[in-house]
Amino acid sequence: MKTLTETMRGLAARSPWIYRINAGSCNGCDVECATTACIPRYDVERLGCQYCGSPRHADIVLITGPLTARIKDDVLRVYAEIPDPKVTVAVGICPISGGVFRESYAVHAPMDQYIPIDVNVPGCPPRPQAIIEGVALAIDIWRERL
Amino acid sequence: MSNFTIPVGPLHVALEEPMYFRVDVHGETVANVDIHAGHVHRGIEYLATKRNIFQNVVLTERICSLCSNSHPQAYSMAIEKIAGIVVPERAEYLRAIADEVKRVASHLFNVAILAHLVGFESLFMHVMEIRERMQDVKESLFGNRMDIGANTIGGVRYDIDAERIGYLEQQLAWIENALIEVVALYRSNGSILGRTRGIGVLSHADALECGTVGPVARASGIRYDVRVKAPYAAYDRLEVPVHTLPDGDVWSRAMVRLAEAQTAIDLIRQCVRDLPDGPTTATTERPSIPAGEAIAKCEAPRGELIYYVRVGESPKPERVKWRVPSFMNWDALRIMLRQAKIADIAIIVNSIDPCISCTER
Amino acid sequence: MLANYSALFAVLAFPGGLFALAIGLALKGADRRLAARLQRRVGPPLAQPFFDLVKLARKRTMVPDIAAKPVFLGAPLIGAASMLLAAALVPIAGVYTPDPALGDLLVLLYLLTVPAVVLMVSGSASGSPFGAIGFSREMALMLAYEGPLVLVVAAVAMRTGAGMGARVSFSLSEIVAYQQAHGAFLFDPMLWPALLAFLAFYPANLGIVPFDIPEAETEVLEGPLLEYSGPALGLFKVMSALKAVVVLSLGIALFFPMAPAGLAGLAVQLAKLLLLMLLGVTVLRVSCGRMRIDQAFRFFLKWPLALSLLSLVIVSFA
Amino acid sequence: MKFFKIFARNLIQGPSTIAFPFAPAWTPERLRGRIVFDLAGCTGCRACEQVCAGGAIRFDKTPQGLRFMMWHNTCVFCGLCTFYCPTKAITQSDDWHMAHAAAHKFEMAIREVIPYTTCSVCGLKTLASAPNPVGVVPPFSAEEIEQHRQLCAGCRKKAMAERGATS
Amino acid sequence: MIMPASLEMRLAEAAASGIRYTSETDAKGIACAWCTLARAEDLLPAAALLKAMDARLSTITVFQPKAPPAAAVAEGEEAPPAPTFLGGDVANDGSSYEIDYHFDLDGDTVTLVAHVPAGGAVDSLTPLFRGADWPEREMMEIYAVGVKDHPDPRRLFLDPGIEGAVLERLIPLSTLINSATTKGLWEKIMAQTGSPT
Repeated sequence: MKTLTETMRGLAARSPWIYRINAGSCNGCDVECATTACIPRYDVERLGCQYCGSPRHADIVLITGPLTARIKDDVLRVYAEIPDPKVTVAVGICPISGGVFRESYAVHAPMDQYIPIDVNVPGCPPRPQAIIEGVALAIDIWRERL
Repeated sequence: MSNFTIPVGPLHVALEEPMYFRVDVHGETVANVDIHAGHVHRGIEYLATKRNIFQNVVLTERICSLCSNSHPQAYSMAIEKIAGIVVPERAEYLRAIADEVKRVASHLFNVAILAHLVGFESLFMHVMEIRERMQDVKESLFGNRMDIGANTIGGVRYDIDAERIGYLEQQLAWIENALIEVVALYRSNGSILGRTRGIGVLSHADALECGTVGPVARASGIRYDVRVKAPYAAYDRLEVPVHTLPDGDVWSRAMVRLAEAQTAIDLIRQCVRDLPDGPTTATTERPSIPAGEAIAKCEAPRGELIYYVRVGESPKPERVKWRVPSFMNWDALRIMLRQAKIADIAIIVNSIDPCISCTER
Repeated sequence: MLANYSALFAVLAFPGGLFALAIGLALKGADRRLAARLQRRVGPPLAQPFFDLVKLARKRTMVPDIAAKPVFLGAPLIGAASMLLAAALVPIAGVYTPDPALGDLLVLLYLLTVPAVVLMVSGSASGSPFGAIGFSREMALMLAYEGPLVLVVAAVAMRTGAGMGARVSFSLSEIVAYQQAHGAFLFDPMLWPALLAFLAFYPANLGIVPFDIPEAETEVLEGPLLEYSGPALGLFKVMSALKAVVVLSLGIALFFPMAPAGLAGLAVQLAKLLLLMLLGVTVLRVSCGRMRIDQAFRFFLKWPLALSLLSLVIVSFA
Repeated sequence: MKFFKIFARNLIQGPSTIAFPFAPAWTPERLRGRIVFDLAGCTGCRACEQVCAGGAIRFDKTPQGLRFMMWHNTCVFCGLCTFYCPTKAITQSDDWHMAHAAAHKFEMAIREVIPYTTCSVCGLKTLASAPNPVGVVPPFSAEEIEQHRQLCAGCRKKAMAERGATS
Repeated sequence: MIMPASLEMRLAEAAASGIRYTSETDAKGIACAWCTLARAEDLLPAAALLKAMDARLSTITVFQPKAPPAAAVAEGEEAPPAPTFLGGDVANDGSSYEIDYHFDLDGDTVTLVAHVPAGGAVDSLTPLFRGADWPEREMMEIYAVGVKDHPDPRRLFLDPGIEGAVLERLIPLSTLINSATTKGLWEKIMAQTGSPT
């Protein structure tokens, strides 16, 4: 019985769906996330990833941006809508530490004060390969939680 | 047919960036649009007065990663004006190259997103793959795919040698061929034409009234391009054609962008051909900047970008203010969205190539 | 003829139920794989839709606070069940003839509208404005494509009826049998307009580009499915996989049911399904963009309706 | 119908997908990645700290010497530190493999101390930092650099002048 | 691209209370003119003149210029009157606002400069230039300067949770509510990177 559960978990882990939250990013990480998720050269679909339009379908969340004051509540609300188990990846240095925007009156970085972050992908912006690396790390974590 | 209000955004899959509209609809038709801004407001104007003049070169680059070359360029130009620094000629050409490389990538991104919004995923991927070649160029020449870090006060931070020029020309030739095919597709494809012709029209008069700039203005027949009207860098020595179209619809804006991407390739070639020898920066050390104020303008991919910088006695500027092209084009959106269909909202919004992170700073 | 299947077995195991689901998922996998190749990508493994289902089964179903819970959760169940039943109604030439007790073509037509209705109901039950827009679009689109479908079916039924000496025949088994005896309708010029109308109908019914308007991700964020998660979303995936099998099998039964008997017949049926899926669905959906709802509505009123009507008129005067 | 030509070409050419993460990825030579700090080359002029927009570089005095710290999680990889570093003691490698579990967030740092030494001429407490050999003719040998490292700023200036070097 | 030579004269006519006009042309032939108005009331007529010349409003910059250093006052002498902008009635004391209206004249730039005392207000340019709407709204939220008769004086970018006039206040860095201070970060890095050196 245990092996069956294990097998099912293994199969399920091959279907990580990705959702992207832009928490006030400068576009850089955001465009790179879109590039990673959508274009043939990086084709994350071969890893079973699918880009979804609704937070309710998501398994892996890519967060970009330094969490601006105006977007904070929306981000927290959307994050809560994502069903468990989920894994969160902070893409770029803004969500990790605030980057160049740290100490602005309108910025609430770092993100991990409000949302549990599992994987960090530093870079400004990180290249798509680095984002894939982060997603691969996230899938490993996610498999354990599934 | 019922009336109701739908929220578009702030976190919406069709919008690259968080923005928020409250759209009152009557059935499938838009009755009224209220724009709520500020989701990407990071207080950068405040931060710019807390960082020193040199840190600001990098800070301004992070205002937006799609126009990330134009910001430090205009900022550096303003500082150079204040300090009376003369940029070496080679650096002026290298600045133009960096500008045009970014323009190709930025325009292709916007045109690709248009295909994505129309639901034409194959075309989206096809155009993004072409853009990816330009990303490779950026990564190979500058070391980063988005924030290329080409500019510094007094010149540029990168140089190209014969080997890199060879690589650049090889990539340009490939992209040029691919673009010819893409332009033909956007001209003739039924799905694209059916969803973009006659949609989101901005008349010439409205475009003038709103003070629109960049491809949005040029697609409505306004012949204004900073590279021609107020040349900077090497543009006074280059031949820059200005592309305009009369109709002012979504399709025209896409076609103007595609034409400009093709022109940009030609401009890079002109720069490489005429590239003079010499230093790439006025000084290798950090120059001292006296007190003063200056205005500088440049043509970002989305249109005219203007910087005002005022420096006092301290190493930190007293005031840095900039206005990005999207800031002016936003207002025109309200006109374009009048009587639009719900299905077209995202397409019309995308057609001004909105740069929220630029606009809200 | 293996006519003595118990109806329950037909609905739950073969040719409906597990069998249809497996075929449906495999077809979806093949569709995604080919689409990827056409777009210069590697694409997911063939079993990806199956992995997705397993994953969804392990996730939590969240019900929005403002949703009507029983309707919200009941709707996908009804949708999946209706398609299970529908899959048992379509004959496979040489392999399977449905029990007349299960119902005929008219029942199948009704069942085929259920998924659309389910999407409408769930869209409005979720309480999201996008669900509501999805609702109205689904309704408009259904109004547009149901008419031509009924006319297509009527034309085929009349053609069969006329051939068999009756006025009309709404029995799919008879339609299949008639074609096996007298040649496929695919080669009957009188029914060519109807065939064209059917080719316009099924992408709309399957909700693929250019007719995925109610679920358009970039416009209404997947519309009715926006609020669904976990097993409930999985049921929608099941429904959609089964529907693909039902609609494509219906097309085969209506226009080209020719096949040998026994296992070879089953193989031929699968090959036909795969071909239809790849050529009709995949190539279509990757080679164009989405229509606007008003464009789609006008398109259906103009072409498929006229074509199916034309066939009907020709058949009834022939 | 132009698109079918593209499809045919795509099928013939095969996927353009890169093998990463199952095989190494292409990295351009100039890629601005992980920061590399060469302690021996640093003069402690703090130019990098002053131009760093992300506040990723910090110098502070400790009893042992001048401490250099750099944190990759707030570094924008702009390269301004390298550009303005007079001795190129701070450079950027092409290493972009920096994704890490969030628990290791604060370990993504560089921490080095330029130790204090006693000036071998005047006995003053001074930083054992690199002399600035830029433009010195003839160039310094490794031995000379090591000797100059043991001098305070004033004595080094004198020694350089005696050597007839201009810097 | 060539700025009319008569611009200074025409601006002086339009702005009745007087102007100070400077203009420079850079190496590439692009002109940049600054026209400081003695009184902010002259703003609308001056802007109307530019509008008639088909100028486009590029943007508006507002800031508080630093006061010039106070002149040393000899004992027994009366302190000189506080300095004002262009001899007008707005004190150059570090709290008044300078508002720069940047116009584009077919590639050239003309800037109208108006001064407003602390707590003062300036006329809205929206009747002349539709595009003045957002810059003026932004001006009101980042400084405590008013705009008379603005059609839509709501906040533009600032979240309601942030106190207004952000560029004016000495912000007790949001760092107080938010652990992102650079100092705090370095302490954590030190704690996690091992030995205390």
